[in-house]
Parts: sequence; structure tokens; C-alpha cells
Amino acid sequence: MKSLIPRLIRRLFGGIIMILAVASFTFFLIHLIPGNPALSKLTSLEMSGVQPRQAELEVSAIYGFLPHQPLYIQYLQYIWQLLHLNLGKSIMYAGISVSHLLLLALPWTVFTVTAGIIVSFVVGILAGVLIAVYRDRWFGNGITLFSTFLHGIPQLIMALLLAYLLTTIWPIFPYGSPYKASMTPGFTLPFIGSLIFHAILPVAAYAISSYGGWALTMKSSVVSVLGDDFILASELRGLKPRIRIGYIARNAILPLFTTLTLSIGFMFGGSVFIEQIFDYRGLGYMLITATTNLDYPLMAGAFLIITTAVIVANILADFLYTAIDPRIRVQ
Amino acid sequence: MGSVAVEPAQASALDRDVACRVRGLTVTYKVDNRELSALRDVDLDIRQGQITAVIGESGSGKSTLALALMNAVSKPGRIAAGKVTYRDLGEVTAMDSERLRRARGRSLSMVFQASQNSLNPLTRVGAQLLDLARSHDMRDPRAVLREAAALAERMSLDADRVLTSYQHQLSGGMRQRVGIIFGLVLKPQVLLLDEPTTALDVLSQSSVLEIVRSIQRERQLTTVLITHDMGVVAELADRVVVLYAGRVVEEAPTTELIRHPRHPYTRALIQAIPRLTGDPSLARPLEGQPPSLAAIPTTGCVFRGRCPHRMEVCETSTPGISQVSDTDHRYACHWEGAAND
Amino acid sequence: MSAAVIFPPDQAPTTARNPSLATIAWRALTRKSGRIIGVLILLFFISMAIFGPMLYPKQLPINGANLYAPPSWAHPLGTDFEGTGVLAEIVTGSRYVLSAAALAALFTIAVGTFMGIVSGYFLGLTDNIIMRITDFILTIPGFPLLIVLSTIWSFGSPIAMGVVLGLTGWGGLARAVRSQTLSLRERGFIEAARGLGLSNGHIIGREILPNIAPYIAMNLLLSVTGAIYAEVGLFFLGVIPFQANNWGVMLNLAFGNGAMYTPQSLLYMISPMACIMLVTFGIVLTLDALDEILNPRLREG
Amino acid sequence: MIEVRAIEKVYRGGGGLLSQRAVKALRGVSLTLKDGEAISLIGESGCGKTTLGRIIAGLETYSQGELVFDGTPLSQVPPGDRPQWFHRVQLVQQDPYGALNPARTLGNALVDPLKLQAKHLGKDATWTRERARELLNLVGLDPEATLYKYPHNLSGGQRQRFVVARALTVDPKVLVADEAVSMIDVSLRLGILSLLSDLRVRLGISVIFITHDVAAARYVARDGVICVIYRGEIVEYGRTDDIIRSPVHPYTQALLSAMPVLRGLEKPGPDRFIPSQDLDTQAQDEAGCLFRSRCRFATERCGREHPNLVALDGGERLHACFYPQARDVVPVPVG
Repeated sequence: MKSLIPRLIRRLFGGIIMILAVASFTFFLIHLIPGNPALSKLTSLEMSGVQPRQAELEVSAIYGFLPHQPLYIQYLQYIWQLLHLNLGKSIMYAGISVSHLLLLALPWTVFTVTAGIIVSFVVGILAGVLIAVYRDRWFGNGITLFSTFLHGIPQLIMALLLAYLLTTIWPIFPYGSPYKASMTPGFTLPFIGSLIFHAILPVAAYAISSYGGWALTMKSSVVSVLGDDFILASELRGLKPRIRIGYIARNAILPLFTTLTLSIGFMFGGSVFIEQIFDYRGLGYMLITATTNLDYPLMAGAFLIITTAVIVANILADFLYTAIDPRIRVQ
Repeated sequence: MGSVAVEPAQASALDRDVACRVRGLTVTYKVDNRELSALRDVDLDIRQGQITAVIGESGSGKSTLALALMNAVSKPGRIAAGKVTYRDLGEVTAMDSERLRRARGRSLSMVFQASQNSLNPLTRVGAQLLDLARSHDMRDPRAVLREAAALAERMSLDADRVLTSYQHQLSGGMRQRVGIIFGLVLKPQVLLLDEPTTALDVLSQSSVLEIVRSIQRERQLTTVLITHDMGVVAELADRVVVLYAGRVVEEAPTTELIRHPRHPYTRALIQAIPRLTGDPSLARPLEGQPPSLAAIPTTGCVFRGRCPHRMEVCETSTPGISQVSDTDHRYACHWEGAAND
Repeated sequence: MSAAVIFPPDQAPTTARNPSLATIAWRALTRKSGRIIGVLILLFFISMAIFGPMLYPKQLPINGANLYAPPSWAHPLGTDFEGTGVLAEIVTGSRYVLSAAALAALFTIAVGTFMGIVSGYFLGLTDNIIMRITDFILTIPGFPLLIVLSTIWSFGSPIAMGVVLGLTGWGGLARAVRSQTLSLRERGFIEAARGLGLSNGHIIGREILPNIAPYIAMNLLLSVTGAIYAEVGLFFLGVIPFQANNWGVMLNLAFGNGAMYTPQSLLYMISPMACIMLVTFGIVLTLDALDEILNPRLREG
Repeated sequence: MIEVRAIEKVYRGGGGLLSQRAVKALRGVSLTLKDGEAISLIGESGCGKTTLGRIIAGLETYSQGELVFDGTPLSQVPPGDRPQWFHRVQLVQQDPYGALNPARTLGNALVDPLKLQAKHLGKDATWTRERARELLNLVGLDPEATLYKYPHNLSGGQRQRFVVARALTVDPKVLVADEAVSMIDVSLRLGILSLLSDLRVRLGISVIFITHDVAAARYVARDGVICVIYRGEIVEYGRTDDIIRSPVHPYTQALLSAMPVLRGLEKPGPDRFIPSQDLDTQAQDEAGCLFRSRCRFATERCGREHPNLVALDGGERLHACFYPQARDVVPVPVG
């Protein structure tokens, strides 16, 4: 247990540094955008006859800093606002604060991505075990081939295919919104049912596009654990099959947690396509609409929140791993 | 001392003394569509209550033999012919998988190489002992833990600490002692030690050997010791079987073998051991390379490629078993000089 | 003592030269039929990218009377929402997709290998700095980063696109190459080379690189698939101005013009996706052969 | 001539930021090795013998002390010249499998350093080729059968011979062999050991042989010296025959006792004892004699005072024990 707390602190500290680095990146990004949007906004406000003081307040509210001040002051202003969870104001949703918009968007993404990760992880691991067990037979080879094939299909293609084939060609699932348009949102059974029904395809798109990876990784993990000395030892000590399977499963799943961190980033990255295609107003959707509509504060905010979500998820995955593996937990 | 050729059947004299009998054991591995024999036509008697050592270098088939004694040869290998029969268990080579499982770990137990990690890295030692006890339907699994703790104390280990440890918390010497605890805790009838001290430090090696020796004496435990190290054999074994390229080339009581080796391989092997006494320049290196599975000749003597006494007959005919008269000493060699020490 | 007895047959002394790379490649390819198919698929698409655009006019014709037409001799894959032939769009679009992907893969490999080897070989401060940057790049999800970058840098041309994808995509390779370099360092031969006074350049170029070359070559092909997905995705999202027709643009226009809602657009929707998947499939099959060609230990078997 | 003067090596780290712990691998070791001489360093793994060998071969730095080759201390050699300076010492590693690059032919592995040497000596490519053959013959390998192969074509014993040949390319004056036979088949070990002895006699190079096997140590350094190391300290030092015949430090006696007795040819020495405690590599005790917790002869004084390395009876032999007493622990030949 001794090494657990320092590790926790180290990881959290690293995460904060990382978020700060991303924030700095978005700050400088906005300055590098051709035409300096913040400054031109200020100029155009002043040209249209707004009081200089009033114009400054307005620009500062949108971007979180004042564009005609020295760069380091702007930077400090920006970070200071961030620390107060103020990400500025949206341009396209005029007057609405970015943090409010993103707070509304966050659950959509977190819900679908988490469901996608869990489904693909569970199904992938089961398939991986099957492949490993039947690896010299046609059944195993069949699943391997299938998994390799799915592994090769990117999220964009998977989402488009599912949407097009299962809503237009064979209209089995609903398409175009996260719940039935005629319903009023609320904690009612039909509404939640509709939410889940509409979520099947996007979650499937997430899950199928990363299922293959899990299956193949799990297969090689199981095969490598099967070759470990202690598995042979457990067989020669006559342990019951049930106990041996437990030994194999725990040892084989463990290394997958390190892959999980990479997968989380991949999933969140895929949200830009899947939310676009299935019309989910999540973080990815916000990022795309903000970018194409030149709403830079919203874009920067969405980017920052997506990255933060990934960093937080990584820290959680790391802890899960640490909690399960005694080699790290107990020194 | 003269020698006479004998039939293998005659060679095993007293059934009462034999705990395990191996007859005609041939194990093959399938490599690139070729069946290569790792063991060929091995006859062996493991004496009740004694330590029988099997010595051989890499490629001799000694690890395969260890697995075959538990009928645990796995793909791409298989037992192509022969029987392994235990006095108390019957023929393991004919058992179904459930009977085999019950025998393994309970009646026949194995201590693995020190360089191998025979423990599950994610579970405490004590929990794994309980798994072992439950797998063999012990009525009181706690009693198994108590027995393990007693064994640990005896090996000058801190029992409480060891039982609550994970594998990575134990040093190499401690792990190997824990391995021995796993091997002994269910009071097996036959104990197999596969290179029990290889990769251990000198001092750990000697204390592990000491532990094995004292427990074996106390329980009169039938023990098979598989090793490449003549020193370990000399320290522990009552009898030695010399394996070369999958064949038994010599078999004798330990002191007899070390004092009067007959087979040219055994002679060369003993001569190639650097020692602490005597003139060091008398030690002679062994020529040639150890056998590789793909290159073992199928006819004639397997050692002829490295043998200083090679004759024409060695190329064509496999040497039969000769017995040194009135002794328990057998060897397989065409060379007349082998009969004299 | 005759040598033939001492040496096993497969290790018998030979003064014969090792087989040439071409012979090895041919043997590896013909061992499994899938590998040949993979190479053929890749060759097909490469020649499509090189010669295909020559067959069509620069500006593909529009035909308002022939929207979402079924396959015909003139348009074997039917037409799109403007009546343009889908096959023509696929063929002319392949050049951009494949050239940008190839460039991106080259950049990724060059940067990733360099960073990984330098980091793993020199260790210390260099390693620390490079690994911090790598962690950073790996944590930030790739697509959102590319989208954000598109606001400050127009990477519509194949070269600019290749550079951007290369600069954002080297993290995984660098980390893998570093860990391979580290494990090679653990083995004695690097130390032995240093003890013999061989230069760092020699050690990196002659001792380390040959050992990770198979890995790098395989990653080169894998990066191609990654780069294809990335560029097609960016065009699909519409964050990059279109300079030329390509598969991503096709998907963007299809999606934006309502092709999603009509079953008649089946071929139009499926064709670019099928091409992307076919290229991926070809690459995966070829990788299998490449592994064997470049790995001296597998060659023997 | 190589002089090791009071060398200390401290490893930092272990236990994270808060509990920085220093591990003392070497605690002031001094040695002298004359040209053409053989010395065996013996001790358990983790005793510091490997670290010492690597420091002498220039593969590791030291924290204190001085390394002197032929009268020139390392501290006076400019850093840029050090690689060249350390050419005279070559390390033969324990693992002959890892010591060769699997992706390159053996010919290349031999020719690369030879090219450097050729440039150094002003020789041409013909010399390089001939020298490669000459070296392979010297270590008992057939050049024609070796040069075009990859390492995986050789057995462990052949690989180790090749590694020795490669070390000889730069005309070293010293070979450091670190557990050079422990990963090789028993039947081939003596061949490598006798190769090392032969090379020493034929080429006049000195050999530093690092091992835990006292019999192998004796074989290689039969007319040289043995140096026993425990937890980074020399605890006994002397002519090989003297150390084997009449060890005075209990640790040396434990190592000698641990050597298996070839029953039939030998019987155990009358004073033989088997220590039951393993080396605790995490041990933190620094006061008194470092061996006392495992020593059956330890007294109250051993816990208080640290025994320094002193001469036995004013002679060449050194020991670090308050109660030096020769014991008969070595097997006695019979018949």
C-alpha cells in the first residue's frame, strides 16, 4: 500500500501539468489563427462605435483575455479565467458561455464512449479467449479473420456503414437524433427506452471499431500466459480446471489495462465522426461545428475538455490497473 | 571385472524395490513435418525410497523425461511408444485426464527449475496452497497450510511472511524453497526434482540440497532428480542414469559410477569437471558439440560423433546393454575398453 | 574427426552465399496465397493512383438528368447526386489519397524512428525530454488535434497533409522503437561494440537499425492505413478546403447532400468505403509476408 | 599493469523520490594485476564482483578511488581519449546469446572492429581478412564454417569462443570474463576455461575471471590469485593454492564448503559447514563485520568493530576477519 499513494499523487500531478500544457497550446493556437480573431473582433467593435471600455469587456468575456495587452499578461488572464472554469463565450451561440454549452454536451459523449468501451472490452476479451482456446482449429481461425477484418475498419467507415445500411437500406434502427423528437426529455421510462434504442447504433460503431483490437490483444495475451511456467506448474500440480482458468484469465486480462489508456483517447477522438453522423450534440459535435463556424472560443474549449476527459480517464484506468496488480501494489 | 550382455527384462531384478518402471519409452516431437525422437526406447527403474538421478546435458532429453514421467508431454511432442508404470498408481501413460490430474500434485509431485516461476504472480503463496489443497479434495485445507508452515520453519523461512507473500517478494532461494514446500505438502509418494538448483547462488544451492537430503532421508521418499550437474548428483543421488541424445548410455550406483565410469561419455564428462583438489591440468575438455534434436543419428551409437574410441561398428549398430558382472552397473557401448575401468 | 558428424545437417558448414533478398521475398510471397492477393491489391491501387487520373478530364462532367443512376456501361458504379460517374470519382480521387498517405507514412516513420532510437540509445536528459513530448502527443486524441490544427494551417495539398499527419502521428512508433532499443541495449552486443571502440553512428546504424528494421517496415505499411483514415476523416468532416477530388470529399458530399437518406445511392456511398477497406486489406496481407522477408530468424524455418 | 585503488561505487535510487536510498556496490576495493597474470574474483551474485569487472572494462564509472593502467590514472585521461584507453580491457559477457547481434553475420561482427584496428595500424583489407581467420583459428573455430553464418547457427560453446575472438580483435592486454561459462553446457565449460588459460600463456594477456564457482576459479587462476568479495569488500586475498588449501575467512570457507563433493573420488572436508541463510541483498546493517549475521563464528566484537583487510602473518595473503583460522572445508581425495 505504501507505494500506492505517492503513485496517485504523481499521476494526478502529471495530469494537471498535461492539462495546463494543453490549455497553453489552445491559447497560442488562437493567436496563431490567421487574422487574429480576438483583435479583429475588438477593432470591429470599436469601429462600429462601441465604447472602447465596453468593447474590451465584451472581447474579454468571449476569449478570456484582452488582445492588445502584452502576450504574457494575456496568457495569465487566460489561465486565471480557466482556473475559474471560465472558458469564454460562444460566438455562434451568441452570449452563451462555453462552459455551459460543453457541460450540456459532456454527458452525451461520456455516455456513448463509456458504453462503447465497456461493450468492446467485454466482447473483445471473450472473443480473444475463444480464439486462444481454439487457435489451431477453423473456429478459432474464423474468429481471428473476422476480428482482424473489423480491426481494420476505421470508426468513420463503421459509423457510416451502420447508419446507412441499418437505417436507410434496412430501416431497423432510428436515425438522426439521440431520442424520438416528439418526446419531452425527462426521467420517464419511455424516454429512457428511446434514448437507449437510439444509442444502439452509435455505441455499436464505437464498440465494433475497437472490438477487434481487444480480441487480438487478448488472444496474444492468453497465448503468452499459457506459455508461462506457472501455468504448466499448475497443471502438473493437478489444480482443478476451474482454478487454472481463473489463474489464466486474471493474468491475461491484466496487461490489457495498459492498452486501455490508448483506447480511451482513440474512442474520444472518434466521437467527432460518430456524433456528426448520428447527430449527437456531444463534445465531438461541438468541436466540429465550432471549427467550421469559426467559433474559436467554443472550439478551444471543446478541445480542452476532450483532452481533459481523456487524461482523467487515463488516470482512472491506471488506478484500476494498480489496484489489481500486486506487483505494483505491494513492494 | 568382466561384462556380460543382458536382456532388459532381466535387468530389473526386484519388483518390490521398484517404485516406477519405464519400459520402451519413446517420445517424439513433430518439427517441420518430421518426427524427431527426444527419447528413444528408454528403460528405467526408479527404486523405492531412493534418490535416482538422471543426468544429461541440453538435448539429452532429460526435461522430456521429467514430463513423460507425469504423462505431461504436450504438443508438438507425444509419447510414441512405451509405458510408465508406478507401483502405487498403475500405468500413468494409460490414464484418463481426470485420474491423471488427481495423481499429479498429490501422489506424483514435481519441483520445478529454480529459474522458472512456478507461482501465480497475482495470488499470495498461502492462497495458492489452499487452491492446491482444494484441487485434491483435502478435507481440511487449513491443515495443509499448517503443514506448509511447518515445512517453511524447517527450511529456516519465516512461515507467516512467506505464506502471505507474493512471488515477487521472495528471493530466488526462497522461491525455490517455496517450490519444494508445494512439492512436499501433500505428502506425495514420488517426488520429481527438475534442475532444482540451477540458477541458484552457490550458498543457496548447497542449503537447498541439504533440505532435500534431510527430508528425503526422514520420509524415505522416492525421488527422481533431473540435472546436468554431476556435483549435484554426487551430493544427493543414490543411483545415476546417464542420458545422452535421448538414450540411456549408463546406469549405476553413484559412487560406483563416479569411481568407475564405463561409457566414454560418462568418462569424459567426469574428466571435464574442474575440481578443488588434485592437479587442475589433468582435467580434459570434452570435444564436439552437444546433440541437437535434428541431428541425432537414428542408427548406430548416438555418441559416436564425439567419441575418441569410435569404431566402424558404431556407425551401423546400436550398442546393446552390458552389465558389469555381479553389480548393478549397466552401460551401452561397443568399445571393449569400456569393460575395464 | 569428420565435420559432418559434429555438425547437425542444418548447421553443416557452408561457404555458400546467403540467398539474395529477391529470392527470399519471392519465397515468402508464394508461401501463402493470401500474400500474393495482398500485393496484387496494392499494385492495383498504386497503378490506379498513377495512371488512373490520365483517363479522365480534369473537371468531371455533371449531368442533372442522370442522378443516382444504376450501373451502366458509361458509369459502371452508377452516378452521384449531380450525375457524375462514381467510378470516375473513385479513380481520380485515388491519387491524392494514396500520395498523401505515403508521404505521411514516410514522415511518421522517419520522425518516430529517429526519436525512438535517440531516446532509447542516449537515455538521460534527451530521453526524458523526448518521452515527455511523446506522452503529450499520445495523450491528446489525434482527430481533435488535427481539426484544431486545421484552423491555423491549411494542409490541403498532399505534401502539407503528409507533414501534418507525420508530425502528429509519430508518438506510438517512437515509444515502441525506444522500448525495442532499450531491450537491445540490455543484450550484450551493444555494450560489446562500445567496448571495442565502434562509434555511436556505427552502433545505431549497423547494430540497432538492422534489428528493428522489420518492425519499422511493418509500421511503414501500418502508418499508411492510419494516414488514409486520418485524411479521409478530415475531408469528411469538412474542416479542410477541398483542393482536389478524393475519397474523403466524396463521403463528405454524399453525407452533406442527403445520400444517406436514399437507398438508391448504395453504390455511391459504398464505393469509397470499399476502396479504403480493400487497401487496408491488401496492406494487412502484405505485412504478413514482409515480416518473414525481413526477419532473418524466420527465414531459416 | 592494472591498479584498482580504493574504488567505491554507490548506486542511487530505488524506493521513489521520498525514500532515496544509496546502495553501496563497492566499498573501497584495491587490487593490482600484473601483465599476464590471472586473478579470479569470487563471491555470490550481488557481491559487487561484476561491478568491479565492468568498472575495469570501462563500462561503468566509479564514485571514489582511482583506476590506474600502466601508471596512468584514469582521471588524467581526457574524456575523449577514454574509449581508446579502455581498448586494452575487453569484457567477455556471461550470456553468449545476447552478446552477438542476431541480425548480422559473424563475419561482419568480426570485421567491423578489425577495420578500426587496421586503420589504427595502417594495414589494408587483406590484413583484416587474414586476421579474422587467424583469430577464429586461435579460439578453435573453423573460419570457413563461421564467417558467413548468423549467430543462431552456433551452439552456446561456439558462440562464447566467437565472443572471445571478437574481444581479441583490438589486441587487448586484459580479458575480463564475467561468469563466462555459467550459461554453457557442462560438457563444454572446461573447453572455454582452458581456452582462457591458453590465451593467457600464448598471448601474454592477463585474465580477470569472475565467478561463483570456486573450482572454475581455481582452474583459470591456478598459478594466479583468488580474491573473495563480500558485499562490496574484499574479505580474503591470496595465491590460489593458499586460498583453496587453507582459507581463513569464514565466508571463503562457506563458499568452499558449498562446492559439491564428488563422492567416490572425494570425501567432505572435516570442517565443512553449510550456511543456511541466504544473502540479503537489501541488508542495511553497516556497523561491524558485514558477514557477521551469517557467520557461525561471530562474536560480540564483530558487531562492534569493522574488520579491515590485513596481512596474514605479515605475508602476501590478506584477510578481513578478527579470528582468522584455517579450516579443512575442501573435499579430500580418496583412494
